[in-house]
Amino acid sequence: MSELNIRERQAGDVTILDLEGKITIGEGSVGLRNAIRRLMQEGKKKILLNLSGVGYVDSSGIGELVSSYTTIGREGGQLKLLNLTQKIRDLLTITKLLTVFDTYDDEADALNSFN
Amino acid sequence: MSELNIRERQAGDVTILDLEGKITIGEGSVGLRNAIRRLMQEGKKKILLNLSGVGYVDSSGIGELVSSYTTIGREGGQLKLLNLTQKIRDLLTITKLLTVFDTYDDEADALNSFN
Amino acid sequence: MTEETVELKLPSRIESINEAAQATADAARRLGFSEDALFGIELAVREAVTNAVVHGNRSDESKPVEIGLAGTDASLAVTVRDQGEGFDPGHVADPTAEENILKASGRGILFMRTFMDEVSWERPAEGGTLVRMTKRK
Amino acid sequence: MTEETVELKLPSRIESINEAAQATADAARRLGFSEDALFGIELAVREAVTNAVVHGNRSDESKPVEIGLAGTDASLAVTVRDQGEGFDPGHVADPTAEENILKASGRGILFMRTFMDEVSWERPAEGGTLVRMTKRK
Ligand SMILES: Nc1ncnc2c1ncn2[C@@H]1O[C@H](COP(=O)(O)OP(=O)(O)O)[C@@H](O)[C@H]1O
Ligand SMILES: Nc1ncnc2c1ncn2[C@@H]1O[C@H](COP(=O)(O)OP(=O)(O)O)[C@@H](O)[C@H]1O
Repeated sequence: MSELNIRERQAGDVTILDLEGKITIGEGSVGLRNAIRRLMQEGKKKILLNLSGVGYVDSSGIGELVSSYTTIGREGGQLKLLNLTQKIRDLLTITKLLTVFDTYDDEADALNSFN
Repeated sequence: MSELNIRERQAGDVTILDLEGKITIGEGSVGLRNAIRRLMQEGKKKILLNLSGVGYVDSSGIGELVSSYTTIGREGGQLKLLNLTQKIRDLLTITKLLTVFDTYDDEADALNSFN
Repeated sequence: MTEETVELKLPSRIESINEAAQATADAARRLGFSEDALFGIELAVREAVTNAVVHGNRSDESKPVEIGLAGTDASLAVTVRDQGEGFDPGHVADPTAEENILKASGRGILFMRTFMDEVSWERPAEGGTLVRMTKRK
Repeated sequence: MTEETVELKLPSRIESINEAAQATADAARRLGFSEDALFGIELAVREAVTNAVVHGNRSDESKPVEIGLAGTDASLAVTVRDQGEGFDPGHVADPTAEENILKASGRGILFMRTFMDEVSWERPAEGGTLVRMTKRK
């Protein structure tokens, strides 16, 4: 059982990653980084992270979300967040990142927001 | 939530107590003792203890089973045990009590054994 | 190098037995003991703490029971200390003897010895009883 | 009188962070902290142990990280000790400042300060860094 399980779905040109587990230092953060890197290589630049199944995030995990966001932006893509748990929302608020990310509670709304 | 929940059922002249929880020193052991005492007062002397829901027993709990057995026997009644978990069976084996008690894995068999 | 110690200082009352049992189960689980071994370790600690509360400190809540857990990758060592008058473990009745089999008590030490690899009792200079138990993986 | 202490001595590697986090969550739960408080306490310990492993001991597995938990009915006190060269917590960049907001790191101390009631750093005579954190109920 790995710390972070990642399932990939495609909705038009948007790639949805359903994350389940922990985004913490080590396996969890590295798993997310590798997944994003792979999508970049495949030219998939519109990415929606579904965080509903993420029970735990530490500062390394928050850092990984930020890195993903800046990496994708640099390549002309977009990263958005879906279904923040209350805990993740709290951590993004504390770090003043909540307004940096585009966040959604509804998948259809999130998908429509990509251009 | 109490440590030991006891539900009472009647099958002919046999009273079945479905036990759920722990029979350990304090609440659990005392709960069993009180239930048996009450049945004695009501003249219910054929008692089947269903232990399938008992997750934990300590030496006080084993002692309480023995006390129940001897008290009921002294009053001319019978106490039998139904659905021992593996752990309880182990503890009765270690204490050489397994052959003292009449034990059953089938409720109908157990009920038929009362005379 | 992984080492873990847990020390509890609890009042001599029945609830403390559950607290000690929970801390023990948590520690044994973290150390990677099987669920089967866990059951036995927890039971041995329950019995030792029960004896410390009931026989050692005679349920005098002002007297503490001190529990120590020391875990390594290979074993868990448990100590339970009370402030009672002590006893001679060599002269405890055998609960499996014919004449004792229907007694309501006297099976705690049997369980401690059954489920742990080593069990011993000391009478430390400062008084009371100190039980030491070890379970190897 | 209920007192509980847990001490862990763990090698400086990533897996030790999970071990320390689990021991902390177990202890805080036994002490009766709310699930909400538990999340914050566990996070603060994760961050402190991460720093001890990564910045303090620079992932040299031969150097231990020592974690102490001391719980009472009213509070949990945590210490995390490494053998590193130390740092000046007064001169750590503010991760919420405009110029740092998109950095990949630098948020651990912020989380420790947010979720614990008290956080302080010491440079003990014997070397290394000692972090002390307290959470009251
Ligand atoms: N810590 C202790 N202090 C004093 N006496 C003890 C202690 N532990 C055990 N004993 C004595 O040993 C006896 C047997 O203990 P045990 O096998 O646990 O059964 P039980 O506690 O049911 O009597 C007790 O009845 C008591 O007399
Ligand atoms: N135990 C420690 N030993 C040495 N330096 C430390 C220690 N803890 C923190 N630091 C320093 O403080 C900085 C900020 O730490 P922190 O806020 O946890 O973020 P991060 O660990 O992501 O850099 C670290 O980059 C490091 O330079």
